[in-house]
Amino acid sequence: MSTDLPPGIQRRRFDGRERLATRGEPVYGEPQDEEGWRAWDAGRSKLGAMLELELNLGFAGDDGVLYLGAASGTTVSHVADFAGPTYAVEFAPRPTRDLLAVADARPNLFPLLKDARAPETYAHVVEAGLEYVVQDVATRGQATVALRNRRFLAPDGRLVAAIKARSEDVLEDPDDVFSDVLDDLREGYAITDTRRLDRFHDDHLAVVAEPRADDGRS
Amino acid sequence: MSTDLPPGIQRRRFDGRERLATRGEPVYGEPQDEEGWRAWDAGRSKLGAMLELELNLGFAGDDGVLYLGAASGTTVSHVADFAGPTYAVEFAPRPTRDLLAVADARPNLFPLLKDARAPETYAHVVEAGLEYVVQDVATRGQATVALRNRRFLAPDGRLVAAIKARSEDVLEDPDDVFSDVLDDLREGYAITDTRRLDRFHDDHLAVVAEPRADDGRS
Amino acid sequence: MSGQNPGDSGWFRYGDPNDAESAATAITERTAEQPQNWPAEAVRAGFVEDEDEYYDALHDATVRATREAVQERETATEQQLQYTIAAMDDAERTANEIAERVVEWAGSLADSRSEGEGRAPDIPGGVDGARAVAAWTPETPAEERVVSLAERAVDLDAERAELRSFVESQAPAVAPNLAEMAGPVLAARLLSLAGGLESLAKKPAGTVQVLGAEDALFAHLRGRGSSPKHGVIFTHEHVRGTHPDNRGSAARALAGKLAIAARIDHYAGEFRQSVHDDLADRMATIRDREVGE
Amino acid sequence: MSGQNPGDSGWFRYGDPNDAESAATAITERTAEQPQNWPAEAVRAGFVEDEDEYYDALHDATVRATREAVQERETATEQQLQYTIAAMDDAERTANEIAERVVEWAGSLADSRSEGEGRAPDIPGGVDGARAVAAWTPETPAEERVVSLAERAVDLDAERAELRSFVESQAPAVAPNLAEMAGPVLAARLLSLAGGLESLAKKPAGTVQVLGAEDALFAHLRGRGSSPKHGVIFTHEHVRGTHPDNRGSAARALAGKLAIAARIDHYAGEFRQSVHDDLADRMATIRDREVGE
Repeated sequence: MSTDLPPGIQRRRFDGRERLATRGEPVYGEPQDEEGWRAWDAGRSKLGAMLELELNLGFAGDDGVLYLGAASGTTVSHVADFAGPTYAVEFAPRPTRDLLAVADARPNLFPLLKDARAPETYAHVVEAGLEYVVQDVATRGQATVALRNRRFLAPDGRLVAAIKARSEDVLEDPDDVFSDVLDDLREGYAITDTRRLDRFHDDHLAVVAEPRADDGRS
Repeated sequence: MSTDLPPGIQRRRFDGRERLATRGEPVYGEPQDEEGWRAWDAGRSKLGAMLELELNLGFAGDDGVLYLGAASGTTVSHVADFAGPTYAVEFAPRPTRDLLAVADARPNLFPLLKDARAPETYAHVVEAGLEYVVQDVATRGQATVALRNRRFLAPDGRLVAAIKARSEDVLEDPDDVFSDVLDDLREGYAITDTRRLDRFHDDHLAVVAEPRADDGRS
Repeated sequence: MSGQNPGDSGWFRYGDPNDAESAATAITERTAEQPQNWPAEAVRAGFVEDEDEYYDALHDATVRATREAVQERETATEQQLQYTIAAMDDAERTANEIAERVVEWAGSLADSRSEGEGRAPDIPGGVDGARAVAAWTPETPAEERVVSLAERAVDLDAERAELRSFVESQAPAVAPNLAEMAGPVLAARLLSLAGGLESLAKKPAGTVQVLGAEDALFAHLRGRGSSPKHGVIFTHEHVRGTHPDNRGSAARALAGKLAIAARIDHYAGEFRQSVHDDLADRMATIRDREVGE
Repeated sequence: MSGQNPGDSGWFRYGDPNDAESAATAITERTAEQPQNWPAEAVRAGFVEDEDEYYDALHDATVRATREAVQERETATEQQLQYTIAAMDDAERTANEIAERVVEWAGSLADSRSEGEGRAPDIPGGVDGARAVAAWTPETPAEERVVSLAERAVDLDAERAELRSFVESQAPAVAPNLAEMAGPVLAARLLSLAGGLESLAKKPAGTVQVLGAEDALFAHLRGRGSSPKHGVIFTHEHVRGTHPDNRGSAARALAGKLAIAARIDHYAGEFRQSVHDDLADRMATIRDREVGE
């Protein structure tokens, strides 16, 4: 049998295949069974891939989550299904239109058209002491984004980040890029786990980290 | 009594005053006596001033003359009155219009709208072996003009130049300017006489010179 | 770790959580350095009765604020595209006007220039002529002025090129399908002529076909551009590159798909390969007619 | 010392001394490094019978050549003045057009700029506005483009100023009395409108008074410049600075003296203080009327 999945996430059968699933309004035409569970496509979702690869993320079921890089809301729709208050930050207006449709049907999903590199533009909205910062931003300076958003995490909270090598540097070897990013992250985080997601997403690295206790400011 | 004047130039009385005069068509409203002698105004003419100051210029009466800087033809009209073939070079079109009127009535006066710094533009017109080059050009590089036009002089010909200090350098002391010009002239000329014309023309120096025998080319 | 920053206030302190408009404004415009336990504080300060009410208010406020912010960003981006293409046209027009004056003036000076042994070559027209004149080493004060003026024309043309690149980079963000189908510059022109993406999306294909017909008419009369019957879309390769007998059909087909592309861009905002494939099929049909004829 | 230069030929070898036109052309266009005893050579080579005949032919040829050269130089100088003022107007017009676009575009970007503690000040209109925008440090790609465009407007305005200086330096050489009386720029405009100094000198004062009335009319309709009844001379201080009741008299007086000034310039080509004193007397008389009223 597989590792225990967090509350709110199950393996269900869709068209003869067993897939991750959460329960909530369908968003992107994904299959949904009679009990309202909708398939979570690990090929479209970094977080879904992490769960398929059995990373131990520790979701409890009513966690407060800050999701950076929400895009059209594909992944964050599943997060809102199983988590507690979910703050979704996206920079580009076009995908945010879709994110708004996702948020309409989810009272615990709070969409924000903001720049994840400038947390002061939403620290008056997003509450402190969150259990998770989930990050999937295809921009340069992914470590900087994570460090600047550390301020929202509870001391025992976690960073769950999907790092994209090509966003940092299109030409460098991904291993070198990941190594640099991890070094930068260590300025404010203690890395607890890393895993290549290449089975689902080329040149991506999943990183799980905890905020460092020293120097409370991010 | 005064020094003997060259043939064709006399002192005559006009309105009770004795003045230099030549015989020919009036040009600029100058007084003319019954015998056709017209007053030569030394206040308007550098060459007239030289003659008033009794510079010994040596005109013989049928000399060939190249006159550089003929302007409206005031002075060159008198030269054509007493000399032989007189070539008049002027750069600016406006005064040359007046020079043409002067030349209309003087068959020995040949007007040319040319640049005295570029004698190659008229060496196909102006004959060689002239007795005089008379120069009154208010431009920078007056020595250069004289040197470049040496080619028209007979070996025993003469340069008669009125050097204007302010055309060379508006700020320098005129004596320094004249000194520099004379030094430059000595490249191709032997200076035989100089005289300040300040009684009639501020900061002007008359220079009489002979072409140097060495290095026939100018 | 959330530090204490006495200056930081939660969004609800700036806007009444029950007044949707001021709440949305507070979300959009305010800032804070450090987050706090906003739900607890909002209850404690009496803005809401309990945390459930807080989250309801937060949901309403963030959805509204984000919806307005999306519209404003998209309008601003569209508006920027219109400014850019208008500036590009200004730069092109002024570059040509100045170049025309330069070529005429320089022509009057060219004969007097010392060009070494040979005669000065003729100066080409337009900006190319200005480029040639700008390379002169001026020998007189008049030449200094005409060379300087020529440099102004060359600079304006360079600006035109930069602005064109900027249009090419911006148009897909505003209207991805339209930009792909018409090309970014023609897409930006259609948007300008229609007065925006929403307005363009609401126009029937027949109107899209003749958008810019007056401009095209004037350009045609000035000797640039083709017959004005079909508006600016006539400059598209699908029309220009079609046999004159079939240009009407090609223009109608293109206008029809452009209208659909604009609607997809306005209502869905995403790239859809299908409409481009459809257009390719239609054009292929029209082209086949030419081969058979 | 005249050296022997086998390549040099006298003027008479290029043109028939008896053909006035070809003789004049030889005088004007040919060259030689070293002079020779041209009179003797012309006789020896059989172009003339004796030196008297030579000098007669030389006189005819040089007078004709120089007369034609003077006309050509004066025409060329006049033509250069017309090019210069046309270029000045082009530079002014395009500077304003580009600046207008800059101010409008930059206005849409100004609000988003980080201006420190205070609100961004309003951008003035016209070239001053472009100057302000050109001083921005761009923070986005759109700002880079608008700042660059602003620099183009500023450069065009600088060109306008340089061209104006050039007109001011050239006009007195072309028409000294007209330039003194009308100012160099207005003088150049009158010459352009009339099609040259000869043409202007032949116009009656009444025509001079309304030269440029159509241009002035259009400028007036666009909000720049005064009533078009009096042509471009209306911009002259003598008219503009006179009480409206007396502007008609002032314009007639000015036009009359300008016409005379043009004639002096064309026929005599010299500065004559008298016509300027006359104008001053007429203007004083007209001004005295105002004081008495």
